[in-house]
Amino acid sequence: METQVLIIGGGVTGTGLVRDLALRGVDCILVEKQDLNAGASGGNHGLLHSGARYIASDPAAAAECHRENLLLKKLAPHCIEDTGGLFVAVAGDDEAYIADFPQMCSACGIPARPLTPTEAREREPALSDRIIAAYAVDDAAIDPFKLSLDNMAAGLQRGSQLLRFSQVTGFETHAGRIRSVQLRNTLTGRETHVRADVVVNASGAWAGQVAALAGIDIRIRYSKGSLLVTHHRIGQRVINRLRKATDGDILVPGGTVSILGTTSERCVSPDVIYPEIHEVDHIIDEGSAMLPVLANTRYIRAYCGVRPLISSDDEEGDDRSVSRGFALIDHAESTPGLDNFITISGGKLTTFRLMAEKTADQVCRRLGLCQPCRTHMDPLPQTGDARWTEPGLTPSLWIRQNDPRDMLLCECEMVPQSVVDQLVASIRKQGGDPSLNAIGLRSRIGKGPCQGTFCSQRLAAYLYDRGELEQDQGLRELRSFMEKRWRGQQPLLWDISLAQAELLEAMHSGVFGLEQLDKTQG
Amino acid sequence: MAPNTYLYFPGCKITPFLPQYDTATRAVLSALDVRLDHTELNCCGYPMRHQNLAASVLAAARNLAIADREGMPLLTPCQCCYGQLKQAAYWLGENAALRDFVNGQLKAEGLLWHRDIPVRHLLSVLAEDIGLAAIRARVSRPLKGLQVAAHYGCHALRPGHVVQLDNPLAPTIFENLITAIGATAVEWPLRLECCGNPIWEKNPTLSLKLMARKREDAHAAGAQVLATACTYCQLQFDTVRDAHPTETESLPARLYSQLLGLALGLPHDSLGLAGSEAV
Amino acid sequence: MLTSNVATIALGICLAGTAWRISRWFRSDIGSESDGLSTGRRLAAYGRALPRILAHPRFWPRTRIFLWEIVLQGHLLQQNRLRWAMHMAMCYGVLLLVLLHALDDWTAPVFFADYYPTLNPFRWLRNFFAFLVLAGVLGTAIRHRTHTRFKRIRSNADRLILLLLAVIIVSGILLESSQILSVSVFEEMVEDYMGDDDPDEVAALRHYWATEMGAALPVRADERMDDGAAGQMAHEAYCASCHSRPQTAFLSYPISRLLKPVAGMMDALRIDNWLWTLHYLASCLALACLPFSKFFHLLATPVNLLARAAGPVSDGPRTLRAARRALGLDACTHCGVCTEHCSVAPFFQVIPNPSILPSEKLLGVKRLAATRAPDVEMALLAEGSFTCTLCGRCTRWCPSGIDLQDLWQASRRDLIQQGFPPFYEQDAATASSVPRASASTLPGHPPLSLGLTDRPETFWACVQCTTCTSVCPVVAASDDPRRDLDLTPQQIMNLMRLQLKEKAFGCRMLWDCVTCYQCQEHCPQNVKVADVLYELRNEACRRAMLSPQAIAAESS
Amino acid sequence: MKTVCPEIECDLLVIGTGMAGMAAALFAAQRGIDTVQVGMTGELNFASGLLDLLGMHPVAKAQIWSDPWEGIAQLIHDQPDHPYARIGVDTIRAAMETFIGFLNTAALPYRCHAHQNAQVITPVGTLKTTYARPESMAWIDRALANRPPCLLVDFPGLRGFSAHQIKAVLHERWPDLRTARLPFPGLTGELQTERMARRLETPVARAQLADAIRPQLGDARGVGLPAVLGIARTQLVFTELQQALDVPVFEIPTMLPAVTGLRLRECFERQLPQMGVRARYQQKILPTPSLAGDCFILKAGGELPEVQVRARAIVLASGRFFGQGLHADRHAIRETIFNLPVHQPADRSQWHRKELFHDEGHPIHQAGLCIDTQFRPVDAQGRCVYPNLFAAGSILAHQDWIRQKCGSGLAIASAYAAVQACQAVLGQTPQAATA
Repeated sequence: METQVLIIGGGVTGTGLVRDLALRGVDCILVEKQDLNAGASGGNHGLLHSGARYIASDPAAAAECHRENLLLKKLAPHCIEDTGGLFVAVAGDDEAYIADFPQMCSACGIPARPLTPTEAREREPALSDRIIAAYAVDDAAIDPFKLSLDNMAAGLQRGSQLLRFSQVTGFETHAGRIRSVQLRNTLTGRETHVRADVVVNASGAWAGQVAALAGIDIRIRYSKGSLLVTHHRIGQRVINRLRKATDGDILVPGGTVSILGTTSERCVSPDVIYPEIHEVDHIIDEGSAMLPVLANTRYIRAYCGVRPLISSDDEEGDDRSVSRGFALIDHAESTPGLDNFITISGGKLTTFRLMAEKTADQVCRRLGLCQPCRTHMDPLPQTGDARWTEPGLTPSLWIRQNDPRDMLLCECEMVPQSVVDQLVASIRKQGGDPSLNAIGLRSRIGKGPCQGTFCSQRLAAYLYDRGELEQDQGLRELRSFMEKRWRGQQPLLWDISLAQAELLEAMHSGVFGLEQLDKTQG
Repeated sequence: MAPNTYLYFPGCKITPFLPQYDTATRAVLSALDVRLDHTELNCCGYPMRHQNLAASVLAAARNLAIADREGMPLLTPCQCCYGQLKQAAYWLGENAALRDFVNGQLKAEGLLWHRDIPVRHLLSVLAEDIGLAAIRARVSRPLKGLQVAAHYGCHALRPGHVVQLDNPLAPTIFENLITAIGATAVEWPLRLECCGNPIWEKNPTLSLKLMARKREDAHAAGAQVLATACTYCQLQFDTVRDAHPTETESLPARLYSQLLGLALGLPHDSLGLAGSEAV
Repeated sequence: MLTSNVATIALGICLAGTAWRISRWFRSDIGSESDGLSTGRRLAAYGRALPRILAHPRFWPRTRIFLWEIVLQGHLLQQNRLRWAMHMAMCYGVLLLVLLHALDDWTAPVFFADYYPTLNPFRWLRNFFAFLVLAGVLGTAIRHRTHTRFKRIRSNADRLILLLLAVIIVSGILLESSQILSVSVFEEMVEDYMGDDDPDEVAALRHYWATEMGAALPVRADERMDDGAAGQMAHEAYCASCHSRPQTAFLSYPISRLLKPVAGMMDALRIDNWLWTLHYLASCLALACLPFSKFFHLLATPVNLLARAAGPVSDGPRTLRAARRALGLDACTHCGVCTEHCSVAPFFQVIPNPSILPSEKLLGVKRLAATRAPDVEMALLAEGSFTCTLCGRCTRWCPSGIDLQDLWQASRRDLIQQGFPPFYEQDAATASSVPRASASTLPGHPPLSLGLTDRPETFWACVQCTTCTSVCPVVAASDDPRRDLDLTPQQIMNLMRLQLKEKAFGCRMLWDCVTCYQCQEHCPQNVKVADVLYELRNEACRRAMLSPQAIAAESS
Repeated sequence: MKTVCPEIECDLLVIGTGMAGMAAALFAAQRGIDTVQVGMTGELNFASGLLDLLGMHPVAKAQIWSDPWEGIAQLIHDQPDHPYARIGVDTIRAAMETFIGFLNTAALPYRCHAHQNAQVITPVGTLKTTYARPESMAWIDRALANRPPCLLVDFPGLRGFSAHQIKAVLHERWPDLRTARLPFPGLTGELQTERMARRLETPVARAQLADAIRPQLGDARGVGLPAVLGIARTQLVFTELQQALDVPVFEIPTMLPAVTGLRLRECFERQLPQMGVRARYQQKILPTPSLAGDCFILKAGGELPEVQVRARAIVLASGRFFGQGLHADRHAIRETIFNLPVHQPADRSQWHRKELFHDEGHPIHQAGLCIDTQFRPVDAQGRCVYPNLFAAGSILAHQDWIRQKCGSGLAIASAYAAVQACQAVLGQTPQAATA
């Protein structure tokens, strides 16, 4: 295989870059060792920052955020729920910071409108009565899955390619250039090579590992952040704690749920990460100071992502003090120098487009092209591929269509067979296999309160009936799907969720005996 | 000691549409030395529950408050009325805003709702207040060999912890009453299901289907007669009799009051039974 | 003469109006029973039926009972003696006044050879009848203010009628009072009957009338010489055949004593003439109004009571039903007895739609029969109409013997035809063509719901086990629930959980739920499935009575 | 006119209406003990309807036992804390025999081999080891041994049950399977097993089903169907269908909740009250009962107390978290009614493993009530908490019924042992002597 640009990493940056380059007429292949948004792009708040969170730690990034915020609201409105946001301080919070807040905001050009505590509570009745200060800002909720899928779809439409489950296993370098990239299919183990004029390392938290394959040392700090999904939506706006950024201080509504986060914990590897129980407890305790309802609500799921922070020398400080600006490294200047290898890392979901633009500029320089960027002008087209991740959309369409033959496979989120059919077709079109996990990623299946207890087997049986699964392949996928869901459930198992998990185990282990797969029987 | 005077609450439907229930109930209760007192009460509120909870609860509460003023427990032979009166009392107990509103309205008439106003269904009065033993002792013509399918109505049975008639999933009160009059209570799986009457006007097809399921089930279990203790259930079964006259012979529905009256040896006309309707 | 013309016109209006009202019995169609039958055919049917009714063996024995009811108002007597007394007083007061006073020219000679209105016992009787009417009117007015649970429902038409009655009676009494006092009238009479006879005799008579007959004649000192015997003789000679002593007019006479100080002025202005005109015109007005007001019940109610001898309306032949219903509507006196006994009246305390109350609903049905305009009023009538439980109590209590039960059932059919189905069939699809009302949502109302659907905790515990759907008898009885019911109970719960409440409205499961509580009883997680469905129904009903704009405003 | 909560008295109060509670009430009734049973029925809806005795031990090795009694002997040896060790093999055997005997007389026949576990096909196509299974599933064992050509039938609309899936998964073990997807008689669209089962209780639907299957039979020597062959009249539906098709028919369990569990529930709900158990279903025992002399005073009801129960002894079979016998908040696990000491891991981080299907199973399942030899809950020091409070079923500690596949056996046998122990205690008290 050959291409002009090979992009490693299917997160928002990678897919954003695909579209950016595709709009400039550049041919690309995106390789992803798992599936789209498997890393930090899928493990974040889904928050389109107003920038106000970074006014103290990184005023430049804050201003950058605000510009991108306004741009994305204009260009990709279908990915965004423009909720607006609040910053609220609770009695006992740092008074000096509260006092400086408006001034810091205006210094960064970020509008922040003061509200009295009463006004704030009128807008968000769930707020604590211990609120002492509040500001309204331009925060919004953004769907990173839609963003990636739509960016990728735009790229695919212009001839780019996507290789999922393709892990980079090595680079063949020659004369200070990467000649080809070795790939291995993580499902089949098959090896391939791709020749590319320029290689972009957009693998986020894995950027260090990927660069290391080329013999280049990038020091990346892994900062894990965990988040909780509530059973139902709490509040209409993004609610931030008005204090220096720390744990459990943002609640972002998204469709029918809200997401509470986050933590910041140093971890050694981005590969094996779990939301830990102490993190969960910490987030709940902190969050409930702002919104008391968070102490007793039902949580559906926990998840985490790793923030890739290009390391500074200060190894000991809080990872949040590390700049959230991004790092664009052209490895022509690295040792050993590779003049067609570029790494893009750091940054935030909010600034993904800017990161892609700057990277694409650099790529074009390397390719000797001078096509200008278009992503700051052209609206992001909405595609069917991405729509099914939107909470509440499938039930609405299902009810509207009112086709008595179209049965629900997932009752919690009301995902019908027809949606699965469309997803299967779209995954096939992209050259992939429609596994349970792939369908889960692209829809709301398994994301409701039952966390796959019932829908997983309904989906498996349906795929068997469609001829998509053979032999005991479905059982393996069932097991893997359940394990994926379990990751998010495991730290949240108390009260009702624990009862639900008991039912889940009674069925999947007690009756189906899925734990015995691959083990000798009898 | 159980009271032997009750404030009689026949509900709206019995007088115009099922007068035999009224006749038979009065006859058997009188034969069992229970006194019924009468005063004008209003709708139990059940029909309004679909439309407006507050209005339905107010109507129920007014009846309860009148019973309290009269110092007697309410006795109703209708299961929908019973269920509604119990439900209303439950919600009034649960919801202070509703309670304040209702008592505010009742005050104008010098009435007051409170938690401890007793409501009894005919079946409970017979089985518990009068007692199975007492009934057995008074039976002069036991209905020997008659296979009776007890048709529990829904609203008196569920939600169990609200209406508190009997165990909502495994009730026995009706079967006990049937055996007490010498008949045999048949076991039938769908005995606790809905007769279909609540949607009779909205969706007659579905309503009849619901009933047909039940009738088939009772028939398959060997029942010769369905026993009801609810205005609406009996009306539903009578509706089908009117719609499909031939089916009558296979499985008629009779009010328990009528069966009891027969066993007590009361004359047919005092039970609202035509001579041909004897079982 | 102007006055007699007025009377003739009034009588004409009365007769024409009555004919018109009666003709309506054969023109209006309630319950769509007479669909396709012309007025002529209906009249003919009635004509054919009438001999049969009259010849019916049960008619005459029953009619005796009804005569007792009509004449003695036995129905009312059993219910409330005070009301009975008031109604009887008004009813018979008016009737006898009409008979013995207004129509005295025709009626009096039948009974008495030498009738004269100022003779006793007529004088006394007239006062007595007036007293009866006044007492009835006054009592009713007081009762209206104090005695009923539903005071608000009195219509202005009712008040005007009471007022008109009061005006006629009061003007009559005052007229008599002024005539007793009037010097001019005395002078005219003397002129007419004594001519220019002996002035002493006139003086004696004058003296006698001033002292004994209450006239406001100045009595001069010199006349006191007379012992009065001459006056009495003159009186007996000239007056007594026509004039009894006015003291028997126990209402007018005392009033005339009170008015004596201003008698001169009154006489100067000839107030008596004015009062006479007022009295006369008011009476004519009443006569003209008779067929157009509830006075018409004087005719319609007895007819209705007689017609009832044929049994309930629905038992009668189809051709006659509509006419009997229209007759029933006319027979209503708006007395409110039905409302007092209405089983669903308490609902009115929460939903301030007067059409819930039978006495008011009947006005709506009258309107429905007359206009058939699908407007807000009709929407309100429909709401009230479908609230009725058809317990039949109104029919049992109605003093006018109206088969109200039948009217309610018949008018429901009409309402459905007009596009006002019962609440459970009002969904988004039908609602758009139907005007909305907002009676259910007047301010100051208690919370309509327990708020289950809006509280996320309601659905927290759901483990998605589908038990609610599995045990649902409605789902079980359906061959294809999605086709027949749109959504299963579990799916509705999930819509609520997903905060997509809007999507549940209009789904058939909502109204096909039999409320058997199987789902709620069996839910292992204690989700209040049935209560939620109830609440959604409440909400759907509330919305059915809202304008689309109001709904949009709410959901934004 | 204050209404008071009426009081009922009994010798034994069984708390719980799952498998253990039903078994305890059954055994007590059989022994003539005056019994009241309280509980929210529903747990049995979630039972598979298979009576597992012991399938797997040790869990980590996933060792499956073809002779459950051997397995139990090994288990007792390896885990002396396991409730089975307290019960003893003989009692377990007696309990199972009694229980299955009861079901057989109650028109819900179960089949088992004295010394051998059986296998059934699960809805995902795996094989499950169990001890006794409904007669309608008994043929599977023989079929698995002989592998005759068979027809697997499924129905469009019954979600989560695919004959095709079962065939694909079983392909290597049983190659000669064919599938047929047939419309379910009289029903279209989404199907619920309970609804299907009730339909098949009508003769018309049974005949239609047989007529639909017959042309598909071909050389098939057996027909497998999802477990929807009736609820109260399973036996009738099953034998009639078998006669109509003239080949053996077998049921394959469906996803939970399944009618196989519902059959058990309805059977107990029907039979126990007839046997004299005063069943108060859909009520629960409200927390913190009190003691009056030797008796417990407890309140039972929905949200509010409806009745006061005076009980001389109690068998607590209230289940685990799903049954609400145990409750966990973020910090600890607690027993919900008596606040009994619960054996549990030190903190929440040790409740569950990070992998759902971890070899060792999750430690939280080992949490529960520790008991003495008389099946009475004990505190941390091993002292019995109440002399007349016994515990049975999944609430007991030191077991993992899901992984060990011993749920029903544990429930039934511990209920048997607890009732036995309870009878001994009741027998000693003077009331019983005079009664």
